[in-house]
Amino acid sequence: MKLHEYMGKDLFQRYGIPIPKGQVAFTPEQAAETTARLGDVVIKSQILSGKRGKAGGIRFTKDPVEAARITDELIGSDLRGFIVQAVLVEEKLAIEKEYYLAVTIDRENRCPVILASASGGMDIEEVDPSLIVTYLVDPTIGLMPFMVREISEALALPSELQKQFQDLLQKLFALFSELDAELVEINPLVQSGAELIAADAKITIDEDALYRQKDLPSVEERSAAEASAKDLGLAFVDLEGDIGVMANGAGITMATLDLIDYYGGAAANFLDAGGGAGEEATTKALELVLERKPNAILINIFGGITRCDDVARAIASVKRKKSIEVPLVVRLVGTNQEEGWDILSEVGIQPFSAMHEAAKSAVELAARERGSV
Amino acid sequence: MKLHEYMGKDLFQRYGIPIPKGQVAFTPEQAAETTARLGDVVIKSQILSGKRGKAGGIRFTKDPVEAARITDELIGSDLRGFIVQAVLVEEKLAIEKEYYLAVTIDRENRCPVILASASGGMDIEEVDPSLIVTYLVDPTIGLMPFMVREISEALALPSELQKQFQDLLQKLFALFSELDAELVEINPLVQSGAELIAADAKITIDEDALYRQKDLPSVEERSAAEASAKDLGLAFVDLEGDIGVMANGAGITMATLDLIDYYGGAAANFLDAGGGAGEEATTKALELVLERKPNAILINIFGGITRCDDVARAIASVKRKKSIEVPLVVRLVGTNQEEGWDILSEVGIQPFSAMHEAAKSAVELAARERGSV
Amino acid sequence: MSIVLTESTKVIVQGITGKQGSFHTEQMLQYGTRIVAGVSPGHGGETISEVPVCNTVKEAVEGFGGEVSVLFVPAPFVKDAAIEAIHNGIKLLVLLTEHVPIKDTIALIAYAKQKGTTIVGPNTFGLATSGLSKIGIAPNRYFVPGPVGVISRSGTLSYEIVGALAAEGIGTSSVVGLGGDRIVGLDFIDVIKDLEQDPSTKLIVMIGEIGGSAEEKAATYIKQHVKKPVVAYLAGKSAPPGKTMGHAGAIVERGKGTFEGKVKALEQAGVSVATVTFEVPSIVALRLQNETGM
Amino acid sequence: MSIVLTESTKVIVQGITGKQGSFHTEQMLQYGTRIVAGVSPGHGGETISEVPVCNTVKEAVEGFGGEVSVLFVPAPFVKDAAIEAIHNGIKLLVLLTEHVPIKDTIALIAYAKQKGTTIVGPNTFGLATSGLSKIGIAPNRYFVPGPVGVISRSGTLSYEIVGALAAEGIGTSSVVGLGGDRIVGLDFIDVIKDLEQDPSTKLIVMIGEIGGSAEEKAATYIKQHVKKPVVAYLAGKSAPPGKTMGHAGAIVERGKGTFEGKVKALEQAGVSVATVTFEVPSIVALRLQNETGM
Repeated sequence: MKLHEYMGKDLFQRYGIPIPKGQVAFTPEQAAETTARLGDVVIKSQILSGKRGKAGGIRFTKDPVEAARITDELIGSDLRGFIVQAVLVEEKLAIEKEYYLAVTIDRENRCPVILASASGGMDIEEVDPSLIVTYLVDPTIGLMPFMVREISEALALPSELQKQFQDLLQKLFALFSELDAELVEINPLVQSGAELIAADAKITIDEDALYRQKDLPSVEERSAAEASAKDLGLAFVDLEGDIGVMANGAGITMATLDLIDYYGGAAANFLDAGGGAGEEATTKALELVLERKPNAILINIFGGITRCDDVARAIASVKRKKSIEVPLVVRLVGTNQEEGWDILSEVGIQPFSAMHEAAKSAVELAARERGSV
Repeated sequence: MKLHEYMGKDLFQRYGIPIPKGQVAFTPEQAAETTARLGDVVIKSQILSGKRGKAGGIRFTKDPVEAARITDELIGSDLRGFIVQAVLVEEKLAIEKEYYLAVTIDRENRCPVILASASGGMDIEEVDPSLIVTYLVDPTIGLMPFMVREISEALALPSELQKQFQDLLQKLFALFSELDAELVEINPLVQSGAELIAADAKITIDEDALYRQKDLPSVEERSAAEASAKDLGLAFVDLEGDIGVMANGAGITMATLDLIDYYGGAAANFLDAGGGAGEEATTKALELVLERKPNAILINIFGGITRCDDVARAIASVKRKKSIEVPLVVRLVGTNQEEGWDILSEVGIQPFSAMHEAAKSAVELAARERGSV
Repeated sequence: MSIVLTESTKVIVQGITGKQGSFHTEQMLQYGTRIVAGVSPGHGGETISEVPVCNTVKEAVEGFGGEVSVLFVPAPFVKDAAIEAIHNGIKLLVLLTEHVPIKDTIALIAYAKQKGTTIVGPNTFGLATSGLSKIGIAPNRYFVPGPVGVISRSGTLSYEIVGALAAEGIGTSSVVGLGGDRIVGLDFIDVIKDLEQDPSTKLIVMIGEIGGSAEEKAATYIKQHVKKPVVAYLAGKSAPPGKTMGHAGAIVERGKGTFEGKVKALEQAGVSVATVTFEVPSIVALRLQNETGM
Repeated sequence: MSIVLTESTKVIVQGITGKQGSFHTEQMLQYGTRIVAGVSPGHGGETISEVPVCNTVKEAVEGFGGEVSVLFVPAPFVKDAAIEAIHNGIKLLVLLTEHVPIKDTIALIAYAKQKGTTIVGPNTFGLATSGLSKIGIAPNRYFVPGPVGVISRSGTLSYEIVGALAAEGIGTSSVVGLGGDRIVGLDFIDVIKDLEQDPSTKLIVMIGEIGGSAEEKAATYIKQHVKKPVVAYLAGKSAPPGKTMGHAGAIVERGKGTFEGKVKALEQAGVSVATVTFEVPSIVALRLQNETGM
């Protein structure tokens, strides 16, 4: 779960990490008030994406009236596909130097990793890797002071900043670890006068740990369909194409999408109904796919724990309840396959055995459907 | 540093470990007040020693007037060599069963160890070792829930108590670990009705970690001499004999005591002046020994980092300032030995080279001194 | 410990009294797996499909000789149960559970490394040595003995491919699910080493997907050390970047773990990469015939 | 790593710029110890007795080849400095500092065990292989080469006994201080194993004291595995129970670690136990002559 910058900065403050003076604003009046208090300010659109500056989402002013006008303009606007709901009004910092500092997870080494660079302020992907200090943290001991000294050394940090940096990184790591974060990023970490200040805050919390992080604010970045799939315990991703997909298992669902792509089609969604989905879950999953109004639907079930008759019953019942007007292609093999095929034939569906044949058929039927609309 | 029972119970409460209702009392009035509130109570003398019951330090009443009388009698009395300063007045518990539970440090395995027994209420040394569950805690992972399950299993704890025990032991271990304890002991841990309650609390904090445990109450169990030695950075222990001892290094000091014992004498104290004591520290150490009014003094210095001339100057200056009336036997070898011997001869002391000869001489001179008094 | 099981491998099931645990215990027993005990705190003394249930892993190991453990335990309790197993000397631990917090996975893998325990998963279907022993939730029917060792990041996709091979008369030696999470205990490379040594395995099939660098690392290793033919299929070619495709680990982040990068690395190592799933059996058959004479 | 040093053992000094660190660096250099670098955060680039100072152990190891480290660091910082050394691959670490919190000692010893680092101390005078290399704060003059290996829980008592041996013309091979704390990295047994193997050592002297069970464990080991003659002296015979005698570890607790128990165990293992210090040289001389012909 990604947090908005202002939420991240609230957490920074809770952990004692220096942040600029400022206040989140949901209305032009609030922005004007904060500007009147702080003078020279920066107004930053709160969206869950970087590169806000280039998209016009970051503005400067010292005039409260102007601040209100800017805020009015930004809130509700669409920035890079996100609707701005709030702005963060902050004092404009005098910047001597910009650093980059992040804690995230290293897949390969299976441990937290600290990334630091004296080339801050730009996307870390654009920084020459040789200018990034990458420091793996042994999870059995956590972040110790000597590690921060090694990082300072590698960064060639000026000695007058080392104590602050030590303190700040220890706190940032504590936040990362205690709040089950996947990523905490400060970019830029600004040297303003003799002080290090977190000018930005990007925090992502491990969704799987949210059950034990009750104190965190909640941010919903999913589409409505993705959210309701999540509530059903299904993995759902909205895509750009027109073939609705449902399969069981993440790998087989991806492979189904790849087959659609291979035959020249495009999937409307990714939907993994799970390895052991019963009749009810399958029904709900199918309804979700239908809501996307696809030109064809491809169901790909390789039954193992999942029983083909359960899936067939779910398809049949949905087909009976709602009139499904688009072509429905089903591939159904595995446990209780014959019973499943019998049930489907009752509602006029002739299943496939081979997934590639089913995918090919779905692509052809969707093309025909598109043509007929 | 040992804590009084009532301090330990305050810490238990802070960690959510159930304790009996009660209140410490420093005056009879306070005890009466608490008794009036609680009814049937136990009044427990607060001293840093076990076996208070057998010494008459634990009393029962339900009458506030009687409680005041008991408290008046206990406070100021001498129990097993300790002067009672306060009593703890607590509700008398209905006891179904008594357990023993402690966390301490296992020297041999270099880790925390949990000791638990279903035979609580008596000194753990008196319990058959086969009835004690000894559980080593891997310091790299700490106490995990499964470990508590293994302990419950080994204890054959009734299943209705397991959840409480799990909770209680996790909290006790957290206290042990976070407060740098060397020992936390609950004896007895009482089953009262369906509840587990810590009926006693014995906590010892690692003295070497007190610098980072500022929130703890302070308890002084040293004699005045031991305390002032500690302030000087010297290790001092009061003993029963009449030969004052000062040496450099714990091992050599112990060996000096053993030699005195070998020759039939008895040391008045243990004083390790440290491996690198200079003139000032040596002077202060010597003054401490003098305050014990011994019948002879034995100084045993094997100079390595300690310089013999520094020690000799300290001895000479003390001898000049205060008239030392008891025999002063000095063994002095090592770095700058000759200069040291010269300085001592100026104040009329003829040092020894061999420590056993010095010890023998000190024992003889003390015996003569005793005879002449 | 090798991931190649034998019929005498002594398995314990943690969480045996739950719905999934009891169902799959029965399935595993039917396959031939030697399950010696189950663990379920508070259920000691019960039996599940005639398997004795213990309160602790300690008892299952000391009393019944458990060497390998499989966990049917909800995500919040996986860390404790896994460390219990490792602490009590289990040498191979299979973590089926999805949605284990990543911090917990990191902690338990670090402890496993200290103690020399092999972790399979989390979020895996388990592993099987065909005809001898199966640990986990894979359907029994497709795992017929044969010359192909399979390593996979996906469950149903493995069944699909193992099933397609079986339909062509090609059986499997050992099949190992690495797990779909971002952090899992095993890399392809760890299992490839075992399969390269395993005399029953003549050819290795890797079923990978986008995200991470396990396939790229495997490619480097294969190029230098592996003599047996390797065939790969990778899922996620058409997945958009930055989106998690079902598996937490199936995500292209910061330009890393792309489909194209993996294909290139594998092909340079002499691995045959199938474009779509249905190509796998024919490629396998061809390379088996050409390179091993089967 | 063996505790037997050679003249080529590359030593680094953590805390080299402090008063104790700089003084003893000079002393060690005079003895012949090969100190390749010092570490003192914020002092990188300086030199102490011509030894280059680094900001981190990493630099001292990577730039100067440090293998062994000795810490002159105040108690609150020992844990960090020690783990820094272990983390950076130091294989033998000497902790001189007294009053290290016991929780810190436990943590650093556990980490050392994980990484295979040998910890000497805390609260030790260090160790020396006579004539070749000395690490720590023992006075240089008494360590003359000879056939006696010495293992001790006490500093000044070691100097006393090593000095008395030297006065009788009996030199030492290696002398190792285990440390006076309740928890230390080495037991007698660990060093006895090394000395039993060490060709320079013909006889072993153990200097123990009350408290703990290191002497009793050593006795069991000696009885079974040690061929070389062993002589022991134990301090604390006259110490009252329950009192800490200077060393945190020198305390008889709950009837354990008594003088009598230790003497009995050692004598049963064939160890000659001297009643008082001055007996040690004559017993050593006798057993050397009788059993090794020296």
